Parts: sequence; C-alpha cells; structure tokens
Amino acid sequence: MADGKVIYMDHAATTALHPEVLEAMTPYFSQLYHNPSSIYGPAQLARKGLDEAREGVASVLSSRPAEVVFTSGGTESDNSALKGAAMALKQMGNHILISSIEHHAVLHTCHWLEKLGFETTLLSVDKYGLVNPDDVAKAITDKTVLVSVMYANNEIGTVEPISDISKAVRARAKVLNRSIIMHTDAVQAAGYLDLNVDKLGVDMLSLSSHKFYGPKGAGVLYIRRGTPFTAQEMGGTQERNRRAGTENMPGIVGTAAALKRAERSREANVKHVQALRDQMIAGIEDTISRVRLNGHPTKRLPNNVNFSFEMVEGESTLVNMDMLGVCASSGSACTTASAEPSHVLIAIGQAMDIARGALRLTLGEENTKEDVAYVLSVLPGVIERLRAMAPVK
Amino acid sequence: MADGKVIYMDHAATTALHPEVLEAMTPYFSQLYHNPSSIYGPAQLARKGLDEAREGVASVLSSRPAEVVFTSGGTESDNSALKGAAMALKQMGNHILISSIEHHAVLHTCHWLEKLGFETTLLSVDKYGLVNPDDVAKAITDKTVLVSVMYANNEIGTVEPISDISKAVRARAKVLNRSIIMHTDAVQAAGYLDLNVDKLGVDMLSLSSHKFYGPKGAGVLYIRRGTPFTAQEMGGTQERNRRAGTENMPGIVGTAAALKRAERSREANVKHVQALRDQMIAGIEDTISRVRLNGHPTKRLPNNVNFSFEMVEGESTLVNMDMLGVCASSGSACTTASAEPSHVLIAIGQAMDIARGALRLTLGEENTKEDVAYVLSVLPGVIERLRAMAPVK
Amino acid sequence: MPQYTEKVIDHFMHPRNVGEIENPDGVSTITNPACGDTMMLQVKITGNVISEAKWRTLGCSVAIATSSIASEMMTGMKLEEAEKLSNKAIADALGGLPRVKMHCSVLAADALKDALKDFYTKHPDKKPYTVAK
Amino acid sequence: MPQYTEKVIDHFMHPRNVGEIENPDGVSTITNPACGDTMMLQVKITGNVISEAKWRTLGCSVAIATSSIASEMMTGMKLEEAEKLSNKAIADALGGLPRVKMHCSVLAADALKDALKDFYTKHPDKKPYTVAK
Ligand SMILES: Cc1ncc(COP(=O)(O)O)c(C=O)c1O
Ligand SMILES: Cc1ncc(COP(=O)(O)O)c(C=O)c1O
Repeated sequence: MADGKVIYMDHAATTALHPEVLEAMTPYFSQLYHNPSSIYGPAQLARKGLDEAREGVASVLSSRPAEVVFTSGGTESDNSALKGAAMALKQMGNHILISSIEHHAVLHTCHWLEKLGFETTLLSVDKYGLVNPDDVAKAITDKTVLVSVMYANNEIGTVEPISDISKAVRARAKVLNRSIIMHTDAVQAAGYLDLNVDKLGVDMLSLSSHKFYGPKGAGVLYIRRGTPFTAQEMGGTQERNRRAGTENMPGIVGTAAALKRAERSREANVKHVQALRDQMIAGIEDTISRVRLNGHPTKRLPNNVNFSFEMVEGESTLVNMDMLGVCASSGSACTTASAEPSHVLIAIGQAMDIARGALRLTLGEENTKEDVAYVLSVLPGVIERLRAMAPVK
Repeated sequence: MADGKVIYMDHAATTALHPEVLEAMTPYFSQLYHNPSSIYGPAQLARKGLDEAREGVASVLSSRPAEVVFTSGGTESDNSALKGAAMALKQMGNHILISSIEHHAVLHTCHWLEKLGFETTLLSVDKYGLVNPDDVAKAITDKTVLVSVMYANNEIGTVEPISDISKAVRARAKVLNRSIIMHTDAVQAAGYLDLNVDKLGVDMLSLSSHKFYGPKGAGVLYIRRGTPFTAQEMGGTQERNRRAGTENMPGIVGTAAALKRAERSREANVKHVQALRDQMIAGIEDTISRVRLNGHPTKRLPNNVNFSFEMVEGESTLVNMDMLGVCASSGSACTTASAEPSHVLIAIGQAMDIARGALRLTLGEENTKEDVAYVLSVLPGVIERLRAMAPVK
Repeated sequence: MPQYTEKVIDHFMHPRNVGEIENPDGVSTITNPACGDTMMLQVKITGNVISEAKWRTLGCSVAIATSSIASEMMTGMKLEEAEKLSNKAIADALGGLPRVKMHCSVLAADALKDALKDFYTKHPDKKPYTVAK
Repeated sequence: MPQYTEKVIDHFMHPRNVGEIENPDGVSTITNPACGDTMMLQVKITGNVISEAKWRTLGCSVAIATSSIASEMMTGMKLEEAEKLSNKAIADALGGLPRVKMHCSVLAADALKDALKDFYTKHPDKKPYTVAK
C-alpha cells in the first residue's frame, strides 16, 4: 500500500497471537512455571491452570473435560487421531476412509498407516468440494475402522456436512455391527463454525490454536469417552496416558483463552468477515474476466476467497501482490523442484493449467472494507499485467 | 522458609523460562507471526528467525544446521527418534537395545514398537546406574537396528559413557556389516555436559527446552545426515519432511536462545551447582543416618542429589519439605492406584522398601549456598519426625 | 499431583495419637498391598467403647493423615459403630482426598477392622450380635 | 518460502523486452516439464550477433525475471557465446536464486538454445563450427 501498510489476508495459514491470549499465557512462562505433575504447593497452581484450560476447551466443544487432549498442534492432532484409532482397532479391520481433499496431515498419515498394513480409500468430491454422505456409507466395508472428513477445507473453504456424514457412518456401523470411528479435522472451522461435538456426531476432532489467534505449537484432540485409542506420544502419564510429555502450560492456557475468545466473538466475527468475503468475491467477479470461484458459493467458510485466474501463474500473482503490500496464498506452490498442483483443485476437477492460477485470500478480524477495496483496486491490474506477458492469449 | 520464600530444587522436572529467552521469543508472538513457509515479504523475517535458530542450535551441537529438527519436546524427540529409526530399518532387523534406566519416553516407546514386531533388550546397569559398553557390544545381534542409551539419568544423575558406547556400537556394526543407529536422550545433560555430537559419536540426540530455562512444548531432535529416518509427524514439508506442522516460531527461537545461553554459561553454572551439590551431599551424609546416595559419586550430573532414606516414604518427605518451603521430587510416586517404585532404583538393585524413600534435589542456577544450608537445617528434623512415626524402627 | 485439604496437611504435620498403648485390647499391623504403606494400630476397649487408640504408620502423607484422623474418630466410638467406620467416612472427615489417593484411606479403616477382630478373637463374648461372624 | 534478490523483483516487476519481433530469425516456445512454465522467445540475428530478443512467459516470478534478464544478456552476444549461455549464468546475473527455484532458470537458457537451433535449421550455413551438430 502507498503508506507502507501491509494487509494480511492469509489467516488460513496462521494468525497473530492476540494480546489478550498472550496476557493469559504470560504468568506461566516464568512465575507459574512448575510442572503440574509435581507434588509441591506451587505446582498446584499450574495444575489448576491446566484443569481450568481443559474445562474451558470442553465448554466450547460441549464435551467432558476429560475428553480434551492437549497436543502440539493440528498436525499432531490429526496424526494421533488417525494412528491412535487405527492402531487400536487393527484387529477389527484395516480400512480407512477419507475425503480426497483432506489436509496433508491426514493424507500423509494414511500413507504412513499403509506401511502398517492399512488401506485407504479416497472419497471423491463434487465440483464444489463437497463429500456426499451416501458415498461415505457406500464406501464403508466390513474392514472399515475409521472415517476422517474435514469440517472445512483449508484451500477452497468448502464446509462439509459432518453431522450427516457421522449419521451415515453410525448407521452403517450399526448394520455391520462394528465400531467405526469418525474423526473430523476442524482446524479451519474453529472460530467460524459450531464445534459442538455431539451435534457433529464425531468421536474425534482436531484443532490448531494458531489458526484462531492462539499460540503456535499448541492444539487439541478431542477424543470421545470410550473411543479406542492407542497413544502416539509415549512416556509419562500426562493427559490421562493419551499424550505424554511435560505439559506446555503457556500453550495450553493460551489455547483455552483463544478458543473461548473465538467462541465468544464468533457470531460477530462471522458477520464481519463474511461481508468482506462477499465484497471481495463480487468485486473480483465484476472486474476480472476468465476467473472461477473455487469452492461452494454458500457452503464455504465466511473468511475464504479462492479464485483461479486463467493464464496466470499463482506464484506470480502472489509476488506481485506482496510488492503491493498484500499477503495472500496460492493453492499451487511452484516452490519445490517438481511443482505439484493442489490436490484439492485437481479433486474438484480443475485442469492443471487452470489450477496453477489459484489465489487464496483468507480474511481475519482485523481486515476492513478498506483493505478489501484496496485489494480490488490493485488485483485487476496485476492479473492484466501478467496476462499481457503470457505467450498465449 | 520463615520469610515465605520458596526454594525450588526440582530443576530436573522443569525450569522457569529465563527472561532473556522470553525476550527473544516475544517478537514472534504477535509481530513476526507469519508462517515461515509463506511467500510474502513479512514471512521472510520469520524464515530468517527459523534459519538463525537452527544455526544457533547446530553451533552448540557442532552439527550441520540441516541436521537439527525442531520438535514439541523431549518426549516427542525420543518417540520420533526411536520410531523413526526403527521403522526406517524394519527390513534390516527388529531388535532394539536400550538401558534399563531410560526415561519412560524411551521405555514406553519401545513397548509401542513391540506392537509392530520389534523386540527390546534392556541392558542392566551396575549399582551406580552405569551401562557397560562391553555389555552393549555383547547384546548386539544380527537383528539389532537401534541402540538408545541416555546421556544422563533424570532420577539419579548418573552420566553414561556415551562416546565409548557409540564406539562399541560402531565396532560391532562394522563386524556385522550392518548399520545400527545410536541415539542418546540428552534431555538432562543439556546445560551441564558437552553436547558435541561428533565427540559423542551419536546419530541422534534428544533435547527438551524447558529443562534448560527454555520454553515448554519445544525440543530438538538431532538427526545425523544419512541416518535412515521415517517421519512420525506427517503433513506439510516443514523441517525437511522430518517433522510436519506449522513451525512453533516462539518455541523454536526460544529453544535456540536458551541453548546458546546454557552453553555460554555452562562452565560457570556447572561450577556453581556442583559446589552446592557437594555441600548438600556431604551435609545429608553428615547429619542423617541410614541414608544412601543413589547414583555414581562422581560420574553424576553436577546438579543432582538423590538419596534413599530408610524407613520413610518419599512422598511424606516431599510434602513435609513443601510445608517448609522446599520444592523437591521423589523417585517413587505413590500417586497412582498401584504405587510403582522407580524402575531406576530397582535397576540399580535397591529393595522396594528402600526405593520408596528416595528424595531428589536437583539444583539450578538461582539456588544459593544459603538455600542448601536451609535445606540441611530442616531435612534431618523431617526425616526424624517421619521415622518416629513409623511402626518398625 | 495431589491437592490436599488443609485438614490433610494439619493431620500430617500434627498427627494425633501417635504411639503405643501399654496393654492394648486389640492390635493390628497391616500393609496396603497397593502401595506398601504399613500401619500399626492399638486400641483400648472399655465396655463396648473404644476408649483409646494409638498408631504408627510408615507411608505417604495421606496414609499418615488418615491414620491420625481415624484414631480421633474411633476414640469414644461404640464397637458396633467402629466396625462400620468406612474409608469413605475417613476421607470425608479430612475434607476429601484426591481420587488417586483414595486407596490410602483404606489402610486405617482396614487396620481398625483388623484390631477389632483381634479383640474379638481374645474376647469372643464381647462380640456384638450385629457383627457378622 | 523463496527469498528473492532485488534484481529478481526488479525484472519481475519491470520486465525488459516483452513482446514479439516482426520478422524473427529464430523462434522457440518451450515448456518446463518440471512446473509447466511456458516461454516464447524470438531473436533477430545480424551477422553472427543476436541484435534483438523478445519474449513472452507464463510462469512464476522467477521464470519471468529470468526471461527478462536473459533477453538483456543475449542481446549483443555472438552466436558462439549465446550457445553457451548457461542457466547458472542467468541465475548469477540475478544475484542468485533460492535452491528450490533454480529449475526455473533452465527455461530461458533452453529457449535460447532452441531458438538458435531454429535459426540454424533455417540457415545451416550460419552455424559456427564450434557448435556440435
Ligand atoms: C485443515 C488443516 N489441517 C491441519 C493443519 C495442520 O495444522 P498445523 O500446521 O498447525 O499443525 C492445517 C494447517 O496447516 C489445516 O489447514
Ligand atoms: C531423561 C528424560 N527424557 C525425556 C524427558 C521428556 O521430556 P518432556 O517431558 O519435556 O517431553 C524427560 C523429562 O521429563 C527426561 O528427564
């Protein structure tokens, strides 16, 4: 921007720690630093902070506190959920069902499990990225032990019908007379969608604190009481033997503070970013030709804008926008030796050459109408400039 | 203490975050919060912080920066080291060799691996807790893929002859013409012992930042170039595909700051705590009867004091000391329904009833001679009082 | 890990009735198999009432605190009542115990039952009819 | 992820020699198999010197920047020299490229070789003897 201000529109990548959250964390750095498992008085204050944080998270999930496991982030939550459930049920079957647009933390964990003899079925999605609950039911076999479908996609923002999928899974499990665990990666949903685990009907749910103005290196894995689970971090007896390791107290307290804050301001924040999102989508469609909105027009995260621009490479758009003071992201990343196009855009049926031109703008609470107006004032020029350089028109 | 001051002597459990370390971390909470994998300018500052942190850790380990993997703590480092090496070498053999006094993060990870078909041999130790390198060599079979021996024991402070053990492992590996990975859990060693990975001769080494005045929820796994390794946290391509997940930038920067600080002040700090340790050991031996020092008299961490007191239960000593303003720890913890006595004290040949009476005092940089004198002024009375209550004399 | 009530701490730091009785009417020395804590209990019985109780315990702070408060509770109790003194009642008298420490409160309750058994073995005639044989 | 030099940014934001030449002597349109970037290069040859170079590129910022600087570098070059213009030299001229982006610099070097090949095909007599056949 002319005045050197940077407009951050990559909130799906990470968010800044909110000062209120840092304030909640601060006592646990150097004052209440004691190991909450220790016996002496000062450690009881840490233990109290731990218990309260667990209750705080449980209140947002409408779960029991004992069902909340603190982890090191969304990646660990996803890894532990899938491995923990699969390994616990190995005797019951070796089949895992996930959507084809899951985050790599789920996708690659399935590859890891394949080394242990598991088989993964990738559910295809429609052109909006939606998973059909009937498809889930049909894909369940007498070997299925685990279904994992994300609550909202990180690239295109599509919100999946999790409670319908959970119902379909339960119905099939009943018919087959077996237990099938239902997990959802809610990393992108937190702060925008209802996280009530009973309404969602899930057995497990993953969160990553830095996606909702909480600390990096901290997250949550919800595990419904009675869910078979083999712990993946072995060691001490922390987290009721489901996650060993000296508790990251600042991270845990920060997670609870951030999640409670996000829930408290959810309605207002949704309204705020959704208005910006709609302004952005309409503006781009009005001023730039040969674009397509990726994801569902309405069943999408209120803060997600994702467009593919024909005849431009996403990275170029990003670098150019960066030069103009806008932080955004791209589905495809030409950063590694072989440029893999986004598996999400391919899954929704986009041709490789178009998938390369994706731009993701994910809004946050500090973004304003003026920010959106600024982006809309520069983006058409950027796309035009890049297209003008392209060999084919 | 009379004036209400609390004397913290449980530094092996955790330490307070040093203000200098917090200061290094602070910019990464809410200013340089960007995802270091992102393309735009502000993220480059995070990337720079990440690279510098890696170089800082590498300089202390005398390793290449690329060999440093940031983790969520000592437990994850131990888990990933053992699982990552074992899984990568599964085709080569299924035998793992560890000492019988490893931390649960190593011991229980071996149990986890046993579910995958691995077999563990526990090396016995002598009455001081020392592992004999010859025993290691003898225990290696043509199925051995991994040896893990801790650098220093967390309970009794015994320092193991890691470089001799590494040499023995390498010699046997050469004879057997196979590759055997050597890991050491250096969680308790950091800040007190030389962490030069070449001198130690190890392929992998684990650290936990909160043990050396760094942040909780952060640690390091050193992986020597060329070491077979199957990543355990699957997802993004962070940490060169060895540990997925959005980087915990404050934790990473804090880890580097704390480790560099610990190394810088190591010599002075060792001298400081060792004098206190010797004062404490001599004082206890002088004033209390029927005690035995656990661990080696000289090959021990400079900050570790561990005694077994006959005819007292450790927990009672701890609670009583807590009432007198002293934070300490015990080998045995009568906290769970079935009180398991410390596997370490049992391994060094202590009878159950004596093992129950252990008291661990682990010193830190802020402890003073006066602190030690105070402990020595109250501890004999505590032991006497408890013994006076015991049914057998 | 445990969060102790002030009562627990008070009885641990200032235990009541530690020691032996000169000619006890019932004695018991038992060990908690769960954690190895050992308690010796001696009671003096006057008529059908426990008139004095003394104990010695080697164990954790909760074992000591429960020994202490239990000795207070049983003193003055009718044998019939004493037979029924539960570990739950003892824990409650201390203002509650952390879940993981509940097993420690069994020690004193069991010692009391055992000491009464010893008394009845020596004095079968004193056994109240309500007590199961 | 990539850290770009000021030169890269300059050539990306202000690319030189974008466009077409009216009657080019050598032309090439190639696609980088690694990432799908496409470059069209046209050169005018006067005597044994590249007197003009124009290009169009669809690709990432580095592909565009290398196209731009390569077009400047080749202009005025003898054919013999131009044949030997390496992607390394182009990357160096930009002040270096992040390791993961080095493959992008291949595009311009390959396009140049390809355009010269086109020229030699049309004018076999102009081929300098130092160039392998
Ligand atoms: C949907 C989804 N799942 C999982 C993750 C992994 O979270 P983290 O990188 O915080 O470990 C992310 C973000 O990167 C995500 O967007
Ligand atoms: C020797 C040793 N290894 C591993 C660990 C585990 O470290 P953390 O609890 O920080 O994950 C500890 C400390 O708890 C330890 O003392």
